[in-house]
Parts: sequence; structure tokens; C-alpha cells
Amino acid sequence: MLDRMLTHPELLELVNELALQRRIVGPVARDGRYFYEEVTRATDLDLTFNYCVYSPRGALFPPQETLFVFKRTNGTFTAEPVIDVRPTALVGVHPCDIHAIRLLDHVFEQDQRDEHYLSRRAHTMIVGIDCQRPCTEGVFCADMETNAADKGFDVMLYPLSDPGATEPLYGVVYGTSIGRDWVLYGRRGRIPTATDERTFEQYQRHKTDAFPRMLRMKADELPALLDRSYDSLLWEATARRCYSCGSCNLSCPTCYCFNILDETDLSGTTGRRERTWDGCHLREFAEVAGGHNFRPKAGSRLRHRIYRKAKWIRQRTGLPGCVGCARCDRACTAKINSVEIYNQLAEEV
Amino acid sequence: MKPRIAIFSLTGCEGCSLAILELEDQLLDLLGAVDIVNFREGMTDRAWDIDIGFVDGAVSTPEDEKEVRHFREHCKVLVAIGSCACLGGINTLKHYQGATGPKGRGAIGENGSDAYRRYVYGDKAEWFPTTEARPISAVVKVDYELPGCPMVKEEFLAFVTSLLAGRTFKLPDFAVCVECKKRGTLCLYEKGILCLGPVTRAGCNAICPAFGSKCEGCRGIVSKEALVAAGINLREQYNVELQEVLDDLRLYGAYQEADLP
Amino acid sequence: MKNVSIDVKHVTRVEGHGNITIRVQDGAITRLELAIVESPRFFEAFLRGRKYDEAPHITCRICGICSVGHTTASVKAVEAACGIEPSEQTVLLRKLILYGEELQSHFLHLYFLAVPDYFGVGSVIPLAKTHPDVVRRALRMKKLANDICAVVGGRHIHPIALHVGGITHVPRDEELLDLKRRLEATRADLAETAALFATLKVPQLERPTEYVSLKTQNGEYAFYDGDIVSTLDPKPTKAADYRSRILETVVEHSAAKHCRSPNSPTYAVGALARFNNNHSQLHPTARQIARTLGLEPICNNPYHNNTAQLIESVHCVEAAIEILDTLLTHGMQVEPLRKPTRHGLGAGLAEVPRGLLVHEYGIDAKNRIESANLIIPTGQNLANIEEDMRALVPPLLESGLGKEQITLQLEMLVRAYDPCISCATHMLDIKWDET
Amino acid sequence: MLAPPIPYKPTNAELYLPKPARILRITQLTEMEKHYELAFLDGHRLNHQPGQFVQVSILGVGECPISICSSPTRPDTFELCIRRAGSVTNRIHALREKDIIGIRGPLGHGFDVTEMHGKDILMIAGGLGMAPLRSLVQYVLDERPRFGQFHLLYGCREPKELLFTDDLTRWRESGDVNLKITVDRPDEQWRGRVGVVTTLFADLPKLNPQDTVVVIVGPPVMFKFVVIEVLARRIPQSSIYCSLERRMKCGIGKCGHCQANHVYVCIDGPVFKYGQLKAMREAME
Ligand SMILES: Cc1cc2nc3c(=O)[nH]c(=O)nc-3n(C[C@H](O)[C@H](O)[C@H](O)COP(=O)(O)OP(=O)(O)OC[C@H]3O[C@@H](n4cnc5c(N)ncnc54)[C@H](O)[C@@H]3O)c2cc1C
Ligand code: SF4
Ligand code: SF4
Ligand code: SF4
Repeated sequence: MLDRMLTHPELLELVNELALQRRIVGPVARDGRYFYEEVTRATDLDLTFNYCVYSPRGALFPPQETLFVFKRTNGTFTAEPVIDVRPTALVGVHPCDIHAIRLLDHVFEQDQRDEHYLSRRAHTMIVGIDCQRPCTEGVFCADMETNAADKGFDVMLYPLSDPGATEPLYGVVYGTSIGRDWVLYGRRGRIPTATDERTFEQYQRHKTDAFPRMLRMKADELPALLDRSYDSLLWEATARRCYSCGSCNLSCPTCYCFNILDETDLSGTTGRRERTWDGCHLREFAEVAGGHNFRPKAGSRLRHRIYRKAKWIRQRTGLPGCVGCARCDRACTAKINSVEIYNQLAEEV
Repeated sequence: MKPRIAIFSLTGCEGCSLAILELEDQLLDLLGAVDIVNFREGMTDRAWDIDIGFVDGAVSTPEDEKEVRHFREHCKVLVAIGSCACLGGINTLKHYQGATGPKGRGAIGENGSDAYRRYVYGDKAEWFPTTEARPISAVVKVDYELPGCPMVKEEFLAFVTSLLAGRTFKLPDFAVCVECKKRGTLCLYEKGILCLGPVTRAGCNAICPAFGSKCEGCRGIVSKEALVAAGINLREQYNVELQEVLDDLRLYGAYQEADLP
Repeated sequence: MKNVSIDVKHVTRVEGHGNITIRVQDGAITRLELAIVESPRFFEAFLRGRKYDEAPHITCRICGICSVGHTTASVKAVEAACGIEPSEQTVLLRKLILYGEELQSHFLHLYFLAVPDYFGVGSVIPLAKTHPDVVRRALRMKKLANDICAVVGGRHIHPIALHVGGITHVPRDEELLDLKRRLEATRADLAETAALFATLKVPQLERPTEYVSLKTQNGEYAFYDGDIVSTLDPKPTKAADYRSRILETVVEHSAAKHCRSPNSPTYAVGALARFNNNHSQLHPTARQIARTLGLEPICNNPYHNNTAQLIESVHCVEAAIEILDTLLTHGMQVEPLRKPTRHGLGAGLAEVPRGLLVHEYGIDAKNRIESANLIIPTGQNLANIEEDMRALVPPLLESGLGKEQITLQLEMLVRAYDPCISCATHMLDIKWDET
Repeated sequence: MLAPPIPYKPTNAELYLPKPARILRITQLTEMEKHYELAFLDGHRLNHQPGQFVQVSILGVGECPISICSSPTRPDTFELCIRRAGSVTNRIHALREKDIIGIRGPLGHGFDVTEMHGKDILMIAGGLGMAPLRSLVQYVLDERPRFGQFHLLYGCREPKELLFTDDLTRWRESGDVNLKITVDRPDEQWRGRVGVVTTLFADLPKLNPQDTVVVIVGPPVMFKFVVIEVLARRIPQSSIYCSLERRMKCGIGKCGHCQANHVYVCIDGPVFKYGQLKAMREAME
């Protein structure tokens, strides 16, 4: 059921209004690709983007952020947490990335609330945009059941116009009162008609057919497949090519691991404790003082990542640990491909 | 007591020492935190009781060898800065000339391998004493290395602050790609360019890819395993022989070749 | 003083290692040398066999202080050899970054290397305590110059984005606007710098000298481009014919390649040379400063090279602002690098901070470099510095100054040329006997 | 018109903040290990369970996880035993009494002591494993009437590596615990047992499998062999506890470093039951 219809110019006007209140981050064309970037005007966004090279996770979980600042004074110290709460709107988030953000939300909420993430998240509004067809080759979001999202956004836009039309007409679904208020307070758009609903149904039917299945098994069969594959020789065989460069981790929207580092100024009396993205493919990730490494070989690290994505995260959170965006596969200069790995493992049994 | 610091230069472009002067925003704080007691490029006075000595440039003449031993003797901590001092740097390219051939990192005089000298100085070649170009660690014990062509000035600052704060300083143990991802740079492989990032030690904040240019490996090879993987990938995935890429890797770090597979 | 022997081992506050040796016996100079003890590096040799587009990234490593200059001459030489015409946008960006480097180098030289002499201190470090405002201003100006280089090329030392056939990165509008704003603000700093230099007493030395530099035909004060001219022979010579104006010879007694011109046994290049040849093409503001500082063409006092650098800095700031305006008006696009259309020999000339720089390469059909020749400003100046010293020493001796004073004057003279010895050493070394 | 933003107030902003604690006493235990007694500056008590750990901070250097080696039954202060191993621990070793360090915690899951009440206890410590175990030993001794038999086996490579030797003497003399010690490599003075820790099993009386709780803390190599001895005595897998070590950064289940298979050692552990570990291939490797 649609909540509202918006024309493209209406949407841009709404975004421009939003820009008065929030930093706007959305897809921008650069180097012939799309990237999530901060813009000042709605027209700088390109909502017809196919996919963004990197997910929007950096807007919520930045590559490096300060946890607290400290000061050492006469023998003791004081420390002050740094909570960065710039109101933000992520405009143009695809369903896969919405699923990934839901996972981050869960992880940073679970057990102990991590306010560095959660405060930023609370100040972030998400305007989703649905994909009617795969954004690019190699994605397996349909297999992961993440090519559509029914929650995790404030507003979802369905680009309902025919592909030939010059300007899309968006079917709008509200996810939260924040999203609804944005559209309604803005007094833009109109109430959907029965025709709109029919177009929307048609859109959904087309969509189902448009996504090819890449995996030989269903997402919920992956944990069992991996259970059987712990000792497969495939890990080592594939990882022979692995640079341990971590590009797969760092471009993945569901990777949330981080390192913690201290930085000081030249006087040494003040400083910051920072967290920065880390990745389980990096050699030192599981190394302890004295040099023992719990995952010393690229093969064990590759296995760890794949298990996390397809089994352990789901096991711990009930949410998909991989959203099928294939960013890891594209980022890997060694052309190590997760779909290929799953399918090869399936062959073994 | 403020640490007494010296900055020395051997064979190189002195860009690394210069990089210290380019820390404009931090220079006054730096001068407040340390005493620079010996820095020919920037000052006249020179002293010889030194806590931390930074050396840029490679060892490439008998004179360099003598000097670097002298530095070692007078510095409690000796730090190689820049690719020349850490890896031999661009100077080592001279060994890939004329009769020497690509693999002949031999001593001067062998197989006419001082062809480079003749090319520049003609029949006066003998007047210019030169030896194999080497990182300073090939001659003396080095406590820390800050590679990069030029040295990454932010890393230099991080090094000095770590030392002042009592933190152990460690070079990143991961590849440049990590920093590309953190910066959000489009990977050059997506533009069909074989970048050396996956085999090169990070710490430069992936500045070359960020400016559209492939990583040239100036910070040295991150690990042997990565290089082995490169050999396999280039042949199997990209149809390129490792040797061609080695030619690129040689730009700043031909001396590493001893460690290559 | 009848017998004097001066040995300055490692002249400080210059780029690279240089020694001064002077022997005076019975009042006559028996030996006078500025020797370069920096190790030779063999760039021309190891360029051979490398890919054509690697030349700029290799040759910028000749020198950290003028790496943008080397890159500029290098891309121009390769493009001349390979028949590549860079786009207008590329040329504008290259000029902008070259201005950045001229400024960075001039500021560094004026404030860090030369000013301490006038304040009678050994380095800029004590000035941080006694004259913090001067040092802070110097740092602010230098940082701006660096940031120009960083915005265009990624960094000042060994710039990244400058390539044969184009530029691999375009700055964002906000970055350009920021530079423009800061360049405009730096006018005040330059005025104060000029005021400071107006108070400094510049040593006197007049020795008729030939000054060689590039000159453009389009009225632009030459940095990026131009033909060779000199104060003795203003007829322009094209880059490709540089050999008719710069004669590299092996001088037996010094075993170094010296440069002379068809007109003089030694000549000078650098800021003063450019000023002497192209004074009328300076931006009006720069000409105004020249008048205030009392510098007029043709000036034969090498110590005024510093004054010329200051005047050029004013010019570069104005010229950079003009380029920024053009770039901001037209907007920028990422352009693909242009590829070779032919192969052969090509020369690239540029005016870098220390003077005329020549790169020349032969590129073969496989786009590999087969020959290289590099002529570096300091290399051209060395013989001239020696001549200046020859003129300077006798009056100094007569004036009854102490050895220390004489040494300082000599060092100041060397520093006035702002020699970049790292650059020069690909070609020059001097041996001498210890007496 | 835009909707007014919804106010949001962070509720847990101090998650990563260490609290200042004063070092009251330092004892050099061995060449590599020092023993620290600490108390929070603001008078707060740590209120931990045996087996939990804290994150110790030297601001400007970093933070590292250290087990609490004192028992919650002695609540006014808490104790740590720290081996010099890297940048943070080296700096801690350079500190003196009255100095202040940062403490975050207690963190992790410790031993479930109530489950142990009324049972016979067998503890096996290897090397530095004695540090986390000491907390539990003290607890059992302080609450002695709640427990049945108490055996403690302790193995080290060399006599000079034995931790808490004063405690060991006291414990043995108290008669409250059946303490056996062995070393792999004896020196001249050593009069005790020689051999790996499993050789001490021969000295144990017959265990009552249903009424015995076993706790194993030591290096991974020791672990497997000890488990075999214990299982051979028909102890159920749910009665065997052990403590794992992994690289840790956050200590609160976010940073991912300590993950071993599906578990996060910092929040799911560091204390696990053998039954859980069996499913974790990496923990056993
Ligand atoms: C639950 C737990 C309890 C521990 N209890 C004790 C104890 O009681 N006494 C003791 O001496 N040691 C203990 N350790 C080991 C101790 O944490 C490491 O020796 C310490 O982290 C080394 O830190 P460093 O900064 O000195 O070394 P570095 O090598 O400089 O390590 C840098 C960082 O890596 C991480 N790291 C490195 N090694 C380890 C490791 N072994 N475990 C966890 N993180 C690591 C830490 O975050 C550390 O700050 C324990 C470890 C864990 C996981
Ligand atoms: S594992 Fe790969 S496909 Fe899955 S979410 Fe991460 S980047 Fe996307
Ligand atoms: S991106 Fe590829 S090569 Fe790099 S760590 Fe991941 S799997 Fe290995
Ligand atoms: S551009 Fe180079 S360094 Fe960056 S991610 Fe790609 S391969 Fe790695």
C-alpha cells in the first residue's frame, strides 16, 4: 500500500527543505561511478544511480571517530566522551544497504548501547529508494532476500514511472512518523489513486522476475552448508590468491569491526582515543602480544569472513550478515568471489 | 628534558627533510617539544650529542657509508626516513642499466655494470666514486623506518608524538587498499589500472590513488605472502607476468628484490 | 691578510651538500671553488629503458624542493617528444601548481634560509622565540603555497596528479575558492614581507653578468613556457634549440660539466635573471613592489636575487588568483590522459624557482626512454657563483674583515643564489687537493 | 514547514571511558609479572565475579584486558597480575605506587560460583592462568564451608615463573586446599614435582563425577591434554569450566577482535563450559 505520490521535482523540493535542517548525503556521480557524498542541493544528487561503490555506512559509522578526549593533569586524568550528532538525511539508500544498517543498529544496541553510533543514527533520517532490477552484475541480494525492505527506513521511494519517462514518479511508503511528517509538513505530492496502486502491483511483479538467482541454495541453507565445509580445502585453495588487503571487509556494508588507537598531541598531556575501521582479513586482526595469531593463514581468515557473513551474524542477531550487494566481490583485486565460494562449496557435498 | 633531534641527509633529494619544514601547522609545537640540534638544510649550528637522529637518503658512495656510521655512533635512536633510507629508493634504479640487465643487482664494476656512470660522465667516470645504492639498514642498525617517497610528514609527526607519549611506534601491517577504502577512493583496478596498493604497506593515506594515480609501491612491500599472491593473481587473473610488475616495484624499492620470490 | 685559507664544509641552509674552498697566497687567490660533495645519482642513465610516462615521476625525485618544476619540464619534454598537446585545462592547472612551487620555494628561501643571516642567527629556530610573528607569517605563507600544490597535485614534494598528457585529478570548486580567498589574504603578508626586506641591508657586489631566462611572446611573465633570451642577446631561441644557447662543456680543471653561453664564459639564471629579462611583464603590483624596493633592471648584484624572489612572489600570487578565476568560471572536468602520437626527441623548458630548467628525452618506438639530458639551474649558476666570489674576495680581504665575516659573506652569496645542490649533482662533482 | 526534530538523549555515553584508579601496592612476582592492588579514586567498588576482567588504560598509549585476580569477597580493593608483553603492559610496569591508571569494567562473564556451591572443586592452572584463577581460589577459601573437597593443580615451565608464591605457601599451610605444583624444567633449588601439569592427576583421589566442578585456565596447548584427563574421570562436559584468551579491543562485544567462531570471548566468555567450546573449532585449535 502506497502512502503518497511524489513527482521528481516535488521530491527535490522536499530534499532542499530537508537540507535546511540536516546534512544531506546521497549518491553523487564521480569518476564514472556513484558515491555517497555530502551535498548542499538536491540537484547534486543523482537518484537514477545504479549502485554506489561504497555503502552509506561511513555516514553512520565513520572510518575514524573519536570516542573520547582526555587530559592528563597532575598525576590523574579526565576524559570526556565525544558524541557527534550532526542531523543527517541519507537520501537514496537501496534496500540492501537498509538491511545492512538494520544490522549495524542491532549490533550497536545489543548488550551495551554504543552511543557513538546510536546517537548519530538517531539523528539520521533514511530515505530509501527501491530497486526494480539488479543494480549491476554479480549482486545476489535476491538470494539473500534483501532486495526489498519493509522497515529500516523513514521513507521508501518506489520509482514507478516507465523506464522511458523523463522524470520518475515516486510511490512513497512511510516507515516512521519522521518520514511521514517530512512529506506531509512539506505539503508536497498527492494521495495515491487506485491506478497508482495497480502500477505499484505491476512494479512488484516485474521486480520478482527481474532478479536472477545466483546461489545454488537458499540463504537459510547457507549455515548448514558452511557447517559441513569447515574442513574444505577450498578455503586454502582460494586464499592462495588473497592479498589479505581487507578490501572485502572495508567495502562491506555489514562489516562493523574496529580497532582502537590512542593519539596524543606533541605535549603529551591531551589526546584522543579513536576507533577506526578494521577487517578480519588483515593479518594482525587476531594476533596477540608475543606474536601468536589465532588466524595466521589467509585461508582461515577467508573462512572466518564467509562464516560471519553467511552464518554467525545471522545466528547471533537473527538478521542477514550478508546483503548480497557484491561489493566485496567487486572490491577484491584477486577476484575472490563469495557467490563462487558458496556454489563451489555446494558442489562438494 | 626535551629530546635532542638531528636531521641528516645522504644520497637523495632531501625531500624528506624538507617535509619536516612543511609541517607548517605543527612546526612551532614541534620546536617546543624537541630540540633540533643538527639540521644542515635549515640551520648553521651543529651538535653531536643526539637522542634521535633522522636520516634521509640512501647509502651510495664510500663517503655515505662513513657518514652513516658516524650518525649511528652519535644517535641513541636512529630513524631512516623516506624510501631512499629505508629501501634504497629511486637510487637503486641505476643498477638496472645497460649490461646489468634486470636481475643484475651486482656490485659496481662487475659486467660493466657501472654503465650508468659512463653514460653521465663519459671517460671521467672513474672520478666519481660510487657504490651499490643501499638502504641505511644495510650498513648500520636502524631503530625505526618511516618509508615513503617522500616520507609521510603526518607519519613523522605520529612517530615523534608516539615517542614523546611513550607509545610503541609501529608501521601499519596492512596494505594501501585499506586506506583507499577509508577514503572512499574508486579502486584503480575498476579503471583497468594495475595498482601496487595490494602489496604495498599503508600509512600514506593512499594518496596516489586518491589523486588518480596508481600506487607505485614507495612504502615497500607489505608482506611476502601478498607478493606471492600477486604473482599468482597477475598470471591467472590478469594475464600479466610478475616480472613486469616487479619493474614497477623497483621504482623505489629495488633493494627489496633480495626478498622477492 | 696576505694568506688566507677558508674551508666551509657543507654550506648550511642550502639544499644539498656543497663546500667552499679558498686559498689566498701573498694576497692573490690561488684556489677558489664551490664544490659539490653530494653523491651523484645518475638519473639520465637510469631513465633509459623506463616507460615514457614514468619520466616525470622519476625525475621529480631529483630534488624535493623543486619537484614540481622537474615534473613540469619533464612532462613538457615527453609531450614534445611524443607529439602530445595538453588540454587548456591541464596547462592552467600546471601553471597553478608551478606558481605554488615558486611561492613555496621563494618563501622558504626568503624566510628560512636567507632571513636568519640578516638577523644574525644560525637558523629560523631562534627567531621563533624572538620574532614569533615573523615566523608565524612565514609559516602561514609557506603553507598556502604548499596547499596550492596539494590541491592540484596531491602534495608539493613529488606531486602525484601531474602526468604526461594531462592530469588525473581535478580539484573541487570549494578547494579552489578556499585557495583564492587565502591568496587574496596573503597580499597583506606580502606587504609586510616587503616592508621587512626594505629594512635589511643588502650587501653590495656589482659584477657585469649575463642573465639567461625564458621569455614568452604573449606577454606572460615566463614560468611555464617561453623561449630562451638573455640580457646580452634578447633574440628568442626556441626550446628545441636550447643547445645553441646553453653550451655544456667539460672543464678540465674541475671535471664538471660547466655551462656557458655563446656570449659569456659564465651566466646566471634564476629570479634575478627573469626579473632582468621580463620585468615589464610582471603584474603591476609586483612592479610597484620592485619600485618600492628600488630594484631596477638590469641589476647586477647577485644578493638582489632575494629581492627578485620577493617581487616574483607578488606576481605569482596575482597570477595564481587569475588562474583560479578562470578555472572557477569555466568549471572543470576529468579528462583522459592524452596518448603519444609519434616518437622522437623532445625538450621541455621551464622557469623553476632557481632558474631555467631543461629536460630532454629521446623516446623510442616502444615508448621507452632511450636517452635523457637534464640541465639544472644550479648547475648553470655554479661557475657564475665562483666568478662572483672571485670578485668579492679581494675587496673583502682589503677591508680587513676577519675570516669569520668573510666566510659569512661568501656563504650569504652562495645562499642568495638559493642553490639546489641535490639537483645539480646528477652532473657535477669537484675534487681538490688539500693544501 | 519541517517537522521539529525529535529530541534524543544519549543514555550510555561513558561506555568507553576508563575511570581513574589508584595503585595502592605493587609487588614484583617474577621477572615478567607484577601484582597490583588498586582502588577507584571515587571510592566505587568493582563488584565483580571471579573470572571477569577489566580493561586497563594508560591514556595516550592504549588499553588492554587483564583478569581480576582478587576475590569479590574482599571488595574494598581489587588486584591485577600483569605480565610485561607489549606497549601498554610495559608502560604499566613502569608505574609506581600511588600512580593512577584507567580502569573500565568489570567485563565479561565470570565463573558461575553459585553453581559450584556444595560441589567438590578441581582447579588446574597453567602459567599465567593462575592470575584469573586466584580470584576463584580466594573466593572458595573465603567461603570454604560452601564447598566440598578442593584440589588445586598448578603447573609452570620453571620455578621462577611461579606466581603468588606467598599465597601458595599460605594456602597449603591452611589445609583448606589440596595444592599440587609441578614445573617442566626444575632448577637446583627445586624440590617439588617435575613434569607437565597432567602428571599431577595421578595424585588426585577418586573424583565424584556428578559432584565435581572442574576449572581449567592456562595456555591453549595445556588445555587439550587436561581436558582429556578430566573427561577420562567421567566429569560431565557441563561441569568443566575454562577461560579463553583472544585479542581484544573494546571488551564489550562490538569490535570483533576476540571472536572465535560464533562467540565473542569478551561478552560470551572469557569463561566457557567445555560443552560450549567443543562446538568452537577455533577455540580448540
Ligand atoms: C580476558 C583476558 C584476560 C587477560 N588477563 C591477563 C592477566 O591477568 N594478566 C596479563 O598479564 N595478561 C592478561 N591478558 C593478556 C593481556 O591482555 C595482553 O598481554 C595485553 O593485551 C598485551 O597488551 P600490550 O598493549 O602490552 O601489548 P601489544 O602487543 O602492544 O598489544 C596491543 C594491543 O593488542 C591487544 N592484545 C594484544 N595481545 C593481547 C592478548 N593476549 N589478549 C588480548 N588482547 C591483546 C590489546 O588491545 C593490546 O593493547 C588477558 C587477556 C584476555 C583476553
Ligand atoms: S559480504 Fe559482500 S555481498 Fe555480502 S554484504 Fe558484505 S560486501 Fe555485500
Ligand atoms: S579483498 Fe580479496 S584479496 Fe583482499 S583480503 Fe579480501 S579476499 Fe583477500
Ligand atoms: S586503488 Fe590500489 S591501493 Fe586503492 S584499493 Fe585499488 S588496488 Fe588498493
